[in-house]
Amino acid sequence: MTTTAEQKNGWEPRIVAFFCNWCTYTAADLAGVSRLRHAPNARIIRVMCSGRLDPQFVLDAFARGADGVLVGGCHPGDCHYMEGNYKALRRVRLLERMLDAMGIHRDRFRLEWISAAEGEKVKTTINDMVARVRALGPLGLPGRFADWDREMEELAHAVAAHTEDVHA
Amino acid sequence: MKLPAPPAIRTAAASSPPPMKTVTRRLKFESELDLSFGEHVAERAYGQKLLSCIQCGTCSATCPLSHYMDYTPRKIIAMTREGFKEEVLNSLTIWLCASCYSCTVQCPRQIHITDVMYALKREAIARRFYPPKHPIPVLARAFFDRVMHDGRNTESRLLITLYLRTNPFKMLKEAFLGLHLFRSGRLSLGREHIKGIKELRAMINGPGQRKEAVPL
Amino acid sequence: MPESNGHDAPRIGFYVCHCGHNIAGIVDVAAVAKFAGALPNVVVARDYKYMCSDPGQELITTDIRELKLNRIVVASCSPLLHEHTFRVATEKGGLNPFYFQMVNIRENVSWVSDDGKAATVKACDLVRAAVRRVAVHHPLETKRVRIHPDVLIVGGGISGIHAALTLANAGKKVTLVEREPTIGGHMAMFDKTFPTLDCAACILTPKMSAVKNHPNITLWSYSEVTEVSGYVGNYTVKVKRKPRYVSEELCVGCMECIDACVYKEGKTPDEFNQGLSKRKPVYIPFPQATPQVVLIDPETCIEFKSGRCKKTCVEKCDRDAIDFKQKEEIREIRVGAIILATGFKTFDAKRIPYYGYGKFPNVYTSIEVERLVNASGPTSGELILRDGRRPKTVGIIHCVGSRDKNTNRWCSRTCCMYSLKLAHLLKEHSHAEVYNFYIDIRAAGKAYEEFYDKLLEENIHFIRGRVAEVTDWCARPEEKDKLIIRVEDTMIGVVRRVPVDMVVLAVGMEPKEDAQDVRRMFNISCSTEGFFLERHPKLAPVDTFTDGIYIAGACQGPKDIPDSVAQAGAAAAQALSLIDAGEVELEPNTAYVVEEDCSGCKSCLAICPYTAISRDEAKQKAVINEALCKGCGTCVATCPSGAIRQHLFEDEQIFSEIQGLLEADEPILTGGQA
Amino acid sequence: MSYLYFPGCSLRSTGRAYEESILAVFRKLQIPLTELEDWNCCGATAYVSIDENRAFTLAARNLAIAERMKTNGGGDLMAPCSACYLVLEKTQHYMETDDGVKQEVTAALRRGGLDYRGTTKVRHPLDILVNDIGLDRISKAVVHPMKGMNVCCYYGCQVVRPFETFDHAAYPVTMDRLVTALGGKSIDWPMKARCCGGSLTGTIQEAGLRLNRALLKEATARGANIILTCCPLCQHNLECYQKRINRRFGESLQMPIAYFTQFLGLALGIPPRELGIQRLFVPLPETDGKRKEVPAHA
Repeated sequence: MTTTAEQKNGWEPRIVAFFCNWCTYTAADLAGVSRLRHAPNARIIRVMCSGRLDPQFVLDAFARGADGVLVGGCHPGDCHYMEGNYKALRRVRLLERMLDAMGIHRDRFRLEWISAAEGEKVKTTINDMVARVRALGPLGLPGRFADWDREMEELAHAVAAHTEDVHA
Repeated sequence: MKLPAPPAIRTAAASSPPPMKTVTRRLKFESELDLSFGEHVAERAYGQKLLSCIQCGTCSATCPLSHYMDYTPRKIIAMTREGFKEEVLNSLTIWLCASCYSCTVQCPRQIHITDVMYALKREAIARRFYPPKHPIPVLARAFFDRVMHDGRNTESRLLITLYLRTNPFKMLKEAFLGLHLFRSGRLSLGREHIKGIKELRAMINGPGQRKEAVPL
Repeated sequence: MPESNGHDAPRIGFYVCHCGHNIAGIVDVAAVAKFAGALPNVVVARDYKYMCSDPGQELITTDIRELKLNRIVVASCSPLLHEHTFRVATEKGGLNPFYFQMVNIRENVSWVSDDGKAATVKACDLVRAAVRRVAVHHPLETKRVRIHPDVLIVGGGISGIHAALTLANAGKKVTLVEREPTIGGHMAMFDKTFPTLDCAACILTPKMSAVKNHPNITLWSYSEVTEVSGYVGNYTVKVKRKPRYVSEELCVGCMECIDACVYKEGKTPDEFNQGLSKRKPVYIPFPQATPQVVLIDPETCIEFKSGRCKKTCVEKCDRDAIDFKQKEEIREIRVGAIILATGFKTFDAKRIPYYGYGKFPNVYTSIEVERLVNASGPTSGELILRDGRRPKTVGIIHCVGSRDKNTNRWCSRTCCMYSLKLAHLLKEHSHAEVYNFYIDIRAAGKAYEEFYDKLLEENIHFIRGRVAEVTDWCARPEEKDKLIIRVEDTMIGVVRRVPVDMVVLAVGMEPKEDAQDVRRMFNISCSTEGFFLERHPKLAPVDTFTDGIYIAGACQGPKDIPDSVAQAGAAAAQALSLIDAGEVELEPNTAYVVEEDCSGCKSCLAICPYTAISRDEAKQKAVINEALCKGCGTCVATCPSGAIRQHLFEDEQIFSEIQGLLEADEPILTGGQA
Repeated sequence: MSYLYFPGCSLRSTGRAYEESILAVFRKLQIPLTELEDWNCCGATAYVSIDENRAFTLAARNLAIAERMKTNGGGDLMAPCSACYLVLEKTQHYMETDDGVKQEVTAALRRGGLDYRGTTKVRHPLDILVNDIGLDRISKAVVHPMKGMNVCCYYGCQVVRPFETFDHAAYPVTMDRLVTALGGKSIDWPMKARCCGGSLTGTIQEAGLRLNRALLKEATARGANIILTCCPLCQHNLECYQKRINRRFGESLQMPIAYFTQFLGLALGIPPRELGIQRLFVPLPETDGKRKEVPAHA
């Protein structure tokens, strides 16, 4: 684990978590009721089923500055809507390849099956994910996008200038 | 000359009529306890679970040696948890533990009792909380020295060191057995040692290692 | 009344709840309110001690009227607890109730954080997300559906029996499905019941026949539920009725066929007597079995094995009740509510080899001993051991498969008391010395402690210590041919070896083997131990997360008879309150198709598990049947052209939430802890 | 299948017969063994009493060397001495489960130029012979069925506890299955894995002697004419202190204590001398059940 400049400045990983209403969100409530303290870095968005997870939600979260995205659903076979979690799994597998291609580390995105009874697993999953993302350092896509935009702009200027040269 | 530490084991049947009782104070003041002791030991024994003991006594009942101990393992856990540091570290119990792990596998709270005993032994050795010439710490120390010297341990040499440091007369008692072992080729006096001893010492004595209270 | 057509500029009212110290003890609620007040569209931001209280709700309704609010956000506990409360308050103020969004800063924030600064930052992020989200909420109508008035009860032990009678007496039609050939469950096997020492059969069998004879109860024994579909108020259930090979209508339970069977003696271990006696292929589990109908076990009946039996049973039956050709039947019923009372199984004592169960014949489980001391049991109540001896000393080992992280970590709650009861009965039957080996005696019920006291006065031995092993290793002549119990007497601090003739293992209670299959079928959850999970451990102990499905008895957790009966009554009352309401409101979170965007690609059709989506061939568009849609949103995420949307979980709303969570200018600064 | 072999200090002195019989048996069954290069003492139980992380480091050096040799074609690491077996396993376990241990030990190993990724598997010869090689292959190779051998198998503690890697913690059966496959009769007894006292015979001897007495008496009472062990310290304790136990407690115990590999070797027809049978103090019973009268040690 290396200490980056951001960490010295008090950077903390930002995790967006999409939890299904019936299992994982309930498990997170259970973690609360059981006072299972864990890293404060995850922000939960409730959806009815992990099957509702549109890959765009994940990409949007990264693009807006999330350092990690966690998806929680019912265990295979336990989906409140019979098989929404399988659909989520299929989508996630594709998404993972896409994230690979984009150079986003596998540790930044994670799908976990957490049943309503597994408050403890909410705690360990979040802690583990935060630790891994912390080790990776900030993703900082918004900043990178800004840099790219600037570079593209400069490049465009340069190209424009160059073209003028050629035609001069 | 008497062997210093371990008292002879008396069975109930062999005991003679008890001598006149003397009055001893059994009252314990909180100020005499070390309330941080339990957590301290739990931490050093990778046994954070130590605190979850329910005093069921399975450890004592399964322990093959508990009936020779001054405090049963269950009591040791209770006393550790409650900070009876002096009594625990002075007890014979921790030295009688033969590391058979029966308690560890049967404990309903999955407390690693054997590791707790090791932690207490370390604590006792580090703080010199044992009778002088007690054979077990001496053996541990002698063992340590041997390994630091050669990388391997030659049993004959280890035993000789042990007896010289504790009770040289006992060596004579054991000599017959030694002779037999020697004759049957089961005791070698030659020293085994490894090639990479320099590297081994570097590993063991490196800067990162915890410094013991007593230099080894 | 303010306009609520959703086109107005949002005027948001924000409220953060202290929840006493629960939230305010960690989260700086004043800071959260101040933060929210500065967010766009927020007109008013307040913090209050208890938002769910009447004055708390009053704040919302008054503000809506006076400040012309059109959106409400409350940051308090989990929406699973109080979303409904605040929607009602929103509606009271004159708004559509779905112009409301809730932020969970108790379960998700204050209760799981110990760093106040980090918790406050987290709460602010969540609040910002909710404020953004509520701005794009739309008004919605709730759907109401009628409730079918019949009830299904699964499991005919004491809980199922009690629930069935309660509902039937209230005039509801009940179908009671029991897997075994008779109802009665575990209680029917018990000899006496603690602490009163009532005979179990004497108090149970009247209730069993009441079930059989009740005009409102349909009893399907030897049957199993195989399929459940539908939703609250409208469940369709398939039940498999296993063949008994004896007509239930014709058989009168005279049992002459049993006497007539070509087998003179029983050869098969008798399930009801825990294998301590043998039964014939044609049998009735016990004399008072309900229904009073015999059954034939095709595994052992000669007619089924070879087809060449003399069929003396058929000859004997003057009602022609025996029917070797009987087939399994599948029945379908419709019900509005379901009560699960599927019970428990006892811990398999072989899992602890230290106690020698299965190795030493004189080691018994407690349930075996119940049969052994029972007058209608295998030895007619005589205490004769497997090896023919009568015990002079008995050791009862408590907590076998309970309070043990190597097996089951929970306390089974009943073993202390039934061990005391068995100690009393064993002493009464045999005048033996009886030892109890316990960790703690838990006698917390009404008149339980008094019972313990009685046992102490009977001079039963109580040794506080968990037994390490039962062996036949004898170290002294007097220990010869005995079972040696090795235990630390922790009160005295000495290890003891207690030689006994009989060992009783007080086995704990476990979830049924197929609890996981059952919960999947009924779409409910299990706790980590595998017992069915209640909706709330304190306030909704018989509800589940699936509306219209209730749980009662030991399927929810270890319970004794009084608690099971109380819970069964509660479950019946819950079912009753659902049914008598006549109809139920459904969450309007269904999916819908925006026709002009639909390309008619049919991707969504296969994805819906409820076949709620079809294709309008004329229009070449997808159509969603709102009545069938349950609102999972999987089709929404699947639709390639974004034509399917979901009420309450619109893409726009979720994107707003993501944006709100992450638009902090500065990275989250916390105390640097994780 | 080939294995790396970690003899440990005992097999080079008191446990010499164990080593001789292991090597002979493995040769006979054509299972290649390679001695771990420049292995060092595992640290045994004594070392942990001084400093746990140093003890783990000591053991981890062997695991690291084994890992290096494994990548070059070596197999699992076989440790016949129960104490070595457990210490190596325990080190492996704590390095897997405790980050603190892992960091300290990894750093220590690096100081000595070693690296350990955690892939070494520690195995006991009993586990290897019965579960890898298999009783089928072994029983086919038997030339002298061990008829008349009434065996109490004694597993001791540390081969099964606390990890129960290949058998139950208190009621193991692996060795009994082997004995049956070799034509001997295995006797079920409650002390299969009850402690022999380990090094207590050398330190708090009275307690050690009593433990061994109980074991020997129970085996005798159950009609055993031999006890088999799979640990050099158990063998030493049970065998060498018999005379002293008899004197101290007025018993007349005379029980041969052999290594299970010696027993296996005899069944496979390996000459007794190659198995170190001559090093035993109490002679083995003949396979027809008779026993030669030879005085035990002093």
